[in-house]
Amino acid sequence: GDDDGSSGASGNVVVDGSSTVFPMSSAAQELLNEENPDVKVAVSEAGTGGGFERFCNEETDISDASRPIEDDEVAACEEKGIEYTELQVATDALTVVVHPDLAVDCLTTGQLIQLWEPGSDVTNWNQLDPSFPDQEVALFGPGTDSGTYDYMANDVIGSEEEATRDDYEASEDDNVLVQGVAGTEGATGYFGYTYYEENADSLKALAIDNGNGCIEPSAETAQAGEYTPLARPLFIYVNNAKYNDNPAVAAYVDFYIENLAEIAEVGQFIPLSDDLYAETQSNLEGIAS
Amino acid sequence: MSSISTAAAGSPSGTGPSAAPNLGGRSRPGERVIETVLMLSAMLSVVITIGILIALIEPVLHFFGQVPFGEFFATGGRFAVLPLVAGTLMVTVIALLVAIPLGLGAAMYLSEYASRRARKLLKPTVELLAGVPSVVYGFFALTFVTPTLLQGILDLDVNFTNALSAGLVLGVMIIPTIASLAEDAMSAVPQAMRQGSFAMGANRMQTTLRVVFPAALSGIAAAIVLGLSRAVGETMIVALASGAQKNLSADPREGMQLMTGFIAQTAGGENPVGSVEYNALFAVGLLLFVMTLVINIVSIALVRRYRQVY
Amino acid sequence: MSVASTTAREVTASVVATGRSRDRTPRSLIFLALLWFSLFFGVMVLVALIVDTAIQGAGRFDAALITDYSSRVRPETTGFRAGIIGSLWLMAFTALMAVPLGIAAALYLEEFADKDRWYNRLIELNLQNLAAVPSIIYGLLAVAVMALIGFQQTGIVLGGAIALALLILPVIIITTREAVRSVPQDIRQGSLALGATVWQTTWRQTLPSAVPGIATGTILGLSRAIGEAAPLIVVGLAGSLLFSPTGVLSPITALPMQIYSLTSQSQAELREAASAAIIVLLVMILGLNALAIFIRNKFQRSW
Amino acid sequence: MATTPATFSTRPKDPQEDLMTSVAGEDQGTLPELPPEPVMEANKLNVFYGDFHAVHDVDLRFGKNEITALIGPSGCGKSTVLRCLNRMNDLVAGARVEGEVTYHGKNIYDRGVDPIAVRTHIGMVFQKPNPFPKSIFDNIAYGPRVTGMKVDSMDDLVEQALRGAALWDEVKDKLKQSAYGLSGGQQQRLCIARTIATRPDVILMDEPCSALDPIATSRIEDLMMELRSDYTIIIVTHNMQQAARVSDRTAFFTAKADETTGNRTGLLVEFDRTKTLFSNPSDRRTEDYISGRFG
Amino acid sequence: MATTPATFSTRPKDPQEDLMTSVAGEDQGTLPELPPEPVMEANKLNVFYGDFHAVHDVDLRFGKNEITALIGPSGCGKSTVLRCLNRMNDLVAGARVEGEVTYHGKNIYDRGVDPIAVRTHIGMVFQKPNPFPKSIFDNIAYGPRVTGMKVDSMDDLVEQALRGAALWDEVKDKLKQSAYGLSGGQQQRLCIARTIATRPDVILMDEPCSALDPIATSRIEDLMMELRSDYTIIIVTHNMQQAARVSDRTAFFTAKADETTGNRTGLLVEFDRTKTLFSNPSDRRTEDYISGRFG
Ligand SMILES: Nc1ncnc2c1ncn2[C@@H]1O[C@H](COP(=O)(O)OP(=O)(O)OP(=O)(O)O)[C@@H](O)[C@H]1O
Ligand SMILES: Nc1ncnc2c1ncn2[C@@H]1O[C@H](COP(=O)(O)OP(=O)(O)OP(=O)(O)O)[C@@H](O)[C@H]1O
Ligand SMILES: [Mg+2]
Ligand SMILES: [Mg+2]
Ligand SMILES: O=P([O-])([O-])[O-]
Repeated sequence: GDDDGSSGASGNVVVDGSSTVFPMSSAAQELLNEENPDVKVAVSEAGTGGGFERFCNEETDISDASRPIEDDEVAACEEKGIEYTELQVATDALTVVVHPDLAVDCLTTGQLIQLWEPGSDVTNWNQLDPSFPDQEVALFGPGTDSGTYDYMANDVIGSEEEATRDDYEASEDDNVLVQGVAGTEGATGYFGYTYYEENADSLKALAIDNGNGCIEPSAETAQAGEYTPLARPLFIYVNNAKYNDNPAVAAYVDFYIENLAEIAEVGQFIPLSDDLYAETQSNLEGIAS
Repeated sequence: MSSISTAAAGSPSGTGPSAAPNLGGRSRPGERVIETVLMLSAMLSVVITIGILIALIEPVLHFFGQVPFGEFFATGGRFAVLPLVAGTLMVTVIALLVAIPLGLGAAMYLSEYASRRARKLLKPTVELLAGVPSVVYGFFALTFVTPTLLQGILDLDVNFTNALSAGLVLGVMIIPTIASLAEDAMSAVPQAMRQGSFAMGANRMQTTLRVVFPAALSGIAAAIVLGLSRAVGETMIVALASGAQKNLSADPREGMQLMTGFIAQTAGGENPVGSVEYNALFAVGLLLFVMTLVINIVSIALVRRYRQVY
Repeated sequence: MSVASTTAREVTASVVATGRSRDRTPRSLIFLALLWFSLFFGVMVLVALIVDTAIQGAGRFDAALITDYSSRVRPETTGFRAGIIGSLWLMAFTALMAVPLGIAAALYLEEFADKDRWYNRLIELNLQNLAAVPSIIYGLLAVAVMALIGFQQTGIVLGGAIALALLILPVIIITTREAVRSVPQDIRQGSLALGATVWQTTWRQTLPSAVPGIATGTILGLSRAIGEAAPLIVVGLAGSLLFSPTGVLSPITALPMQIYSLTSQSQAELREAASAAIIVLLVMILGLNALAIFIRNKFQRSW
Repeated sequence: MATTPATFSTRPKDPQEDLMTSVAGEDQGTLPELPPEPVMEANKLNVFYGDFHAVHDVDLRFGKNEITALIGPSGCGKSTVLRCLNRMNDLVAGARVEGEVTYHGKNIYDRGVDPIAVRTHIGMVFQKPNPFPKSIFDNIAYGPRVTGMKVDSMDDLVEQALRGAALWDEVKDKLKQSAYGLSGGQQQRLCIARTIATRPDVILMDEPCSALDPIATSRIEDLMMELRSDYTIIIVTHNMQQAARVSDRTAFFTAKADETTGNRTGLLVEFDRTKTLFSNPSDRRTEDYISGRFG
Repeated sequence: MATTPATFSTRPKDPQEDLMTSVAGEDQGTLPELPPEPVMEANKLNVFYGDFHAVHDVDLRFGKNEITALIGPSGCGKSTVLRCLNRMNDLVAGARVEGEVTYHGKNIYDRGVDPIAVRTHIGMVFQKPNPFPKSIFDNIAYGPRVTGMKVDSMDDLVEQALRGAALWDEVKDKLKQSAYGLSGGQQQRLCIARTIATRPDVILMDEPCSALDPIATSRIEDLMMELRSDYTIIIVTHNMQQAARVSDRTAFFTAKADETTGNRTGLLVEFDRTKTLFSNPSDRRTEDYISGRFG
C-alpha cells in the first residue's frame, strides 16, 4: 500500500460477491469517489458463491465473501490461472435475539446447539432449563442458503449434515426476522449484529456462555475474541494480476484497507482488532510482489 | 348521368391488357427477405428455449450423478423437491382463485359497462398494478396482508410467513394481466354480435355472459394462461412472503418454500458454483420448466377445442 | 306452414313501461356490483399500496432522492440517480431489442405461418411456456448469450438489456398475436384482392389496426421489465454505482436492484429511501402507461 | 339509362299489379288511408349522429297486422329510422333521438320505459347477418332463454323457427354445428329464425333479403304474409318489387343536401298505401325514384 | 307459395325481353354459343373445405369483354367458384382447389404463378362491404400504391374512381374522413371504386349491389356496361333481373345433397347466353329456379 499511488489513478474496478459485505465495499467506493472520481467502481451483490463464479471466470477484479473460499472454487480459479489474495476486512457478530418480554438473558453454547441442532425437539423454553419460563418457542432464522445459516450449521453446531433444525420460519431478509421475533411472544432468532443494533429497542440480545461466563455481543467483545463462537470474519478476495496491472484496482484496494476502520463503521460491522488489521495489511503488501 | 360517362372516358379505358400478362417470374426478393426475417424472429423463441435447456441440463446431469432420483422426488430431506412443488401448487391455486374472478370481472366491466371515458381512465389504472415491482408486493404481503388483514381483521391463526398471504398478493399482481388481455379480447368482439343480442331483448348481463364472453373465450384463455404462467414463475413475492423453509403441508396458514423461491435463494446465496447444492437449483428449474410445459400443452389443446371463430 | 302456430304475444302498453328495467333486475344488479368490486378491488389495493409505501418514504421526497448518487456515509440523503438513469437506459435498449423482434415473430406466426405445421405449433407452445420461466433463469441465459457473443464483462447495459428483452419477448409476442388476430379477415381479403402482397397487407392494414393491442402488450412487458431485479443481479449488474452509463458497454445499475438491496439493509434511513424510490419507480411506470394510453387512444378503432 | 324513364312509363304495369292482387292485395282495396289502429307511431322524429343531422321530422304510423316498407336511396336514413323504433340507437355512441316514438300509445323514449322490454316486443333482423358464434340450435334458443320465455320443448321451438325461415331442411342434421359454417344467405335466414323464435309483437327488418336467393326470398316473403295476421312488420328494402309484393303501406325517404355544409339529411317524402304510392305517386321525387328502378 | 309457379308461367315475359334488348342486347343476337376467345376458363374445378366437397366439376369459359353472371340458390358455391378465379381461396384455411383455372391460357394454379400477380390482374368486389379503416381517399389510393402503379395525379385517379362508382358527389367534401362513417351502401360503392382504381383486366363481383339502392345499382350496372368494352366482368348475383339486364352469359348453379351425408355440393347446371338461358332454359332445374323468382 503506497499512499501516493492512489491519487492520480483512473480506470474501472468491478466488485461482486457477498451481499453481507456489500455495504462495506460500496462505502469504500463512495469514500474513494470523494477523493478520486476517476476511479470508477461498480459494486454488485450476487452472493458469495455467485461472486466467486465470476471472480474465477475473470469477470471481476475483487470478490466479496462472507466465508472463506471453498475447494471447488479454488480449483476453478486455478484452472483459469488466477492468483488471488484473501483480505479479512471486518468481523460480524451473529446475534441471538429473543422477544423483549422473554425472561431469558443468556444461553450456553450447549443450549444454543440443543435448540437449533437438526432434529431438535425443543418446543418450550423450559426444556432448555427448568428455570426458564414455561413459554412455547417460536423460531426464526435465515434460509438454508445464506452465509449466516451456514455459519450456524457448520461453525457453531458443527453438525454432520451441515444443517440446523428445519421447523422454523425462514426468510432471506433479516428485517423480516427482526419483525418476526419482535412481534411473536417467546420468539428467538439469529442474524447479523447490525440488525440487532438498529432494533435494540424492540429486541433483546442474548449473552452467550462458551464456558467463560455470559458474554454480550458487542464491538469490544467481538474484537477482543471473547464473543465466541458467534463472531465470524468477512473478506474481500483480490485478483493479484488485476491489482498489479490496473492502477484503478490498486487504488481502490489500497484505499479500502487504508481506511478500513472508517469503512467498517459506515458498513456497520465491527472493525478488525489491531492484530487482524496488521495481518490484513501485510497480506496486501504481499500482492504487489 | 353525364358525370359517369365523363368518368368512364377519362378512366383507364384502353389500358386493360389484352395479351396474357406475365403472372409468374415476378420475383419479390423483398417479400422473401421479410418473411425469412420474420420467421427467424419466431425461431428465436425456440433458440431461447434450447438455450435454457442446455443451460439447465448439464448441471442437472451433474446433480443426478450425485443425488439419486429417489432423494430428489422425496417428501423430505435436503434435496427433496416435493415440498417445493406442493408449495408452488398451493400458492398458484390461491392466486388464481383471486385473480380469475376479479380479473375477468374487471375486464367485463371495462369492456361492456364502462363508458369510453371511464375505460380510458380505469384500464391503465388497473394495468399499473402489473408494473408494481414484485419486491413491493412481497413487503406488502409481509407488512400488511399477514399482520393487518389475516391476523388482525380476519383473526386467522397464520404464521408470520404463510402461503395464504403470498397467494393472495400474487393473485392481485396477476389481476391486471388477466383483466387487460381479457378486456382486449372482449372489445374485439364485433359490435354486430352485441346488437343481435340486444335486439333479442337480452339485457347487458346476458349479452356479456352469453355472447361476448364465449365469443372472446380464446383470448380470455390466453390471458389466464399468461397470468398463470406469471404466477408460477414469480420469485420475489413468494420468497419474501411464503418463507424460505421447505414444508410439505396442506395448510395455507403455514410458511412453505416454493420452487422459484428456492431457485432465487440458491442463485443469490452462499453455495459454491458447481456444488451439489448449487446444481439443485437447475434440477428444480428444469422441473418447473417441465411443469409449465404440461400446463401449456393442456391449455393450448383446450383453447383450440373451444375456440369460436367469427 | 308451421309458423302459423307461433302466435304473437298479447300486448298492451303497460308491458314496456313497467317502470322496472330488465337491466335492473336483482340478478343484474348483483352482477354489476360484482364487476364493480372486481375493478375497484385492484384499484383499492393499488391505492393502499401506494399510500402505505408513500407514508414509509414520506421523509425522503426531496431533490436529492433523484439527483444524488447513493451514499452510505450520509444515509439520510442517499439518492438513486444511478438507478433511475440506469433503468431508463435499460428500458430503451430492452424495447429496442424486444419490440421489433416480438412484433416480427408475432406477425410471422399470425400472417405467414401455416398454423397446422407441427413446427409452428411447437413455437406457439414454446412461447406460452417461456412466459412461465422464472425471471432469474433469463439472467442465467443472458450470461450465456453474453459469453457467446464474446463479452467478458457482463454487468453492463447490453447484458441487462438482453436479459430483460428475453424476459419480455414472450409477453410481447403473445399479446401482439392476439391483437393481430382480432383484425377482421375482411380487411385482409380486401387488400389482397387489390393485388397487395401478404407483407403489404400486413404492414399497411393489419399492423396499424393492431397498434393499440401491441402497445398494450409492449407496455405490460416493459412495466414488468422495469421492476425486475433478480435477473439483473445474476447478470452482474452493479448494486452501487457513482457514475452514469456512457454507452452500451458501460457498467450500469437499475432502480429496482437498488430498492431491493436497500430494503434488506439494517438502517431505517436506507429503508425509508427505498420506499420513496418505490414511488419514483411507480411514477416511471405511470409514465410508460401514459404513453400506452396515448398510443391506444390515437389508434383505437372499432369495426 | 338516359332513355329508360321514358321506356318505363310506356311499359305495361300488369305484372306488378298482378302481384299485388295475388299476394298482398286481399284487403288493399279496403285499406283506409291511414292505419286506424297504429301499433307504433313516430312523431317529429329527428336523429343526430353527433353534429350530423341524419333524419329530419319524420311522422309515420304503423298499422296493426300490416306490413310497412321503408324505401329510398342509400344513406337516406331508413336504417336509422328503423333503429329508433326499438331503441337500438341507444347503443350507437353519439346518436341522439328527438321527437317521440309510441308503441301502443306509450312513448318508448319516456323515462321509466325499459329499452330491453321494448326490444323483447319489437324484434329486429339486420342488414348484415350477425349470428352468434354458437351452434345453430343455440342461436335460435338464445332469445327464448334470455327473455325467460316459458317453452315446453326447446327442440320443437327451434324446429318451428327454422322451418319458418325456410332453413330447416338445410340444417336439420347439423344443429349442433357452429352457425359460422353457413353461407351468407343461410346465416341471414338463421337470424330471421332467431327473431321469430322470441315471438315478438312487431318485427323490424333491415333489408333482410339482401343476402338471400330468390327462392329463399320468396319463402321469407310468404312467411311475412303469414306472420302479418299476428304481427306488425316494418321492413327496409332496396327491392321495390319486394316492397310492392309484400307491403300494405310504403314510406319513401330521400336525402336532401344542405347547401352550405353538404350534409345529406334524410326526410320522409311520401307515405301511403303501397298500391297508391307505386301506381299514383303524389310526389315527383317518388315517381322519379320508382321509375329509376327500371332504368 | 304453392300457387305461384303456375301464376308465373301465365305471365307475359315482355318486360324482361324488353330489358334485354334495351340494355345488353346490342350484340346478343350475334353472340357465339361459347366465348371464342376466353380470357378465363375453369376446367373440372372442384373445391373442398376440409372434407366437405363444396363445388363439383365446374367447367366455364369467360369471354373477353363480356359480362358473365353466376346465379343460383344460396349455398350452391357461387362465391366459392368466384374466389377460385383470383386465388382468393388460397387464403381460406382448409380450402383446397382441384382442376384448373386458366387466365389467357395459363393455369393460374400452376407452380411458378404468383397469386399476387393474378390478383393485380383480376380484381374483386365482395359481398359485404369491407372498406379499410382509413380515409376515403386512402381507401382508393391503396391499390395503386401497393401495386406500384405509375400515377400522374393520385387526386385525379381517386376522383375518377369515385365518379365511376357514383360516389363522388356524396363524398367529395369528406375525402379525408374515415370510410367507416359511410352508410352500408356508400361503403360498398367505395369498395367498387377501390377496385376500379387499380385498373384490372378482369373484375370479379360477389353480389356487389346487394347493399345498394336502385339508383346506385343502376349506375353501377351502367358502369359495368361501359367497363365491358375494356374489361371482362364476372358477377355473382341473386337478382335475376340484374343478371338479365347486364350479363352476356349466365351460369346457373345449384346444390345437390348427398343422400348419405346430407352434404350439399354445388354444381353447374347450365351455362349459356343469358337470353337463351332465361328465355329457353334447357334444364328443368334452371326453369324452376327462374320462374320461382316471381313466386
Ligand atoms: N353510427 C353512425 N355515425 C355517424 N353517421 C352515421 C352512423 N350511421 C349512419 N350514419 C349516417 O347517417 C346517414 C343515414 O344512414 P343510414 O344507415 O340510416 O342510411 P340507409 O338509408 O339505411 O342507407 P343504406 O341503404 O345504404 O343502408 C348516412 O349519411 C350515414 O353516413
Ligand atoms: N370457409 C368455409 N369453410 C367451410 N365451409 C364453407 C366455407 N365457405 C363456404 N362454405 C360452404 O360452402 C358452400 C358454398 O358456399 P358459398 O359461400 O360459395 O355459397 P354461395 O352460393 O355464395 O351462397 P350465398 O348466395 O349465400 O352467398 C356452403 O355450403 C357453405 O356452407
Ligand atoms: Mg341501411
Ligand atoms: Mg356468396
Ligand atoms: O450474500 P452472502 O453470501 O453473504 O449470504
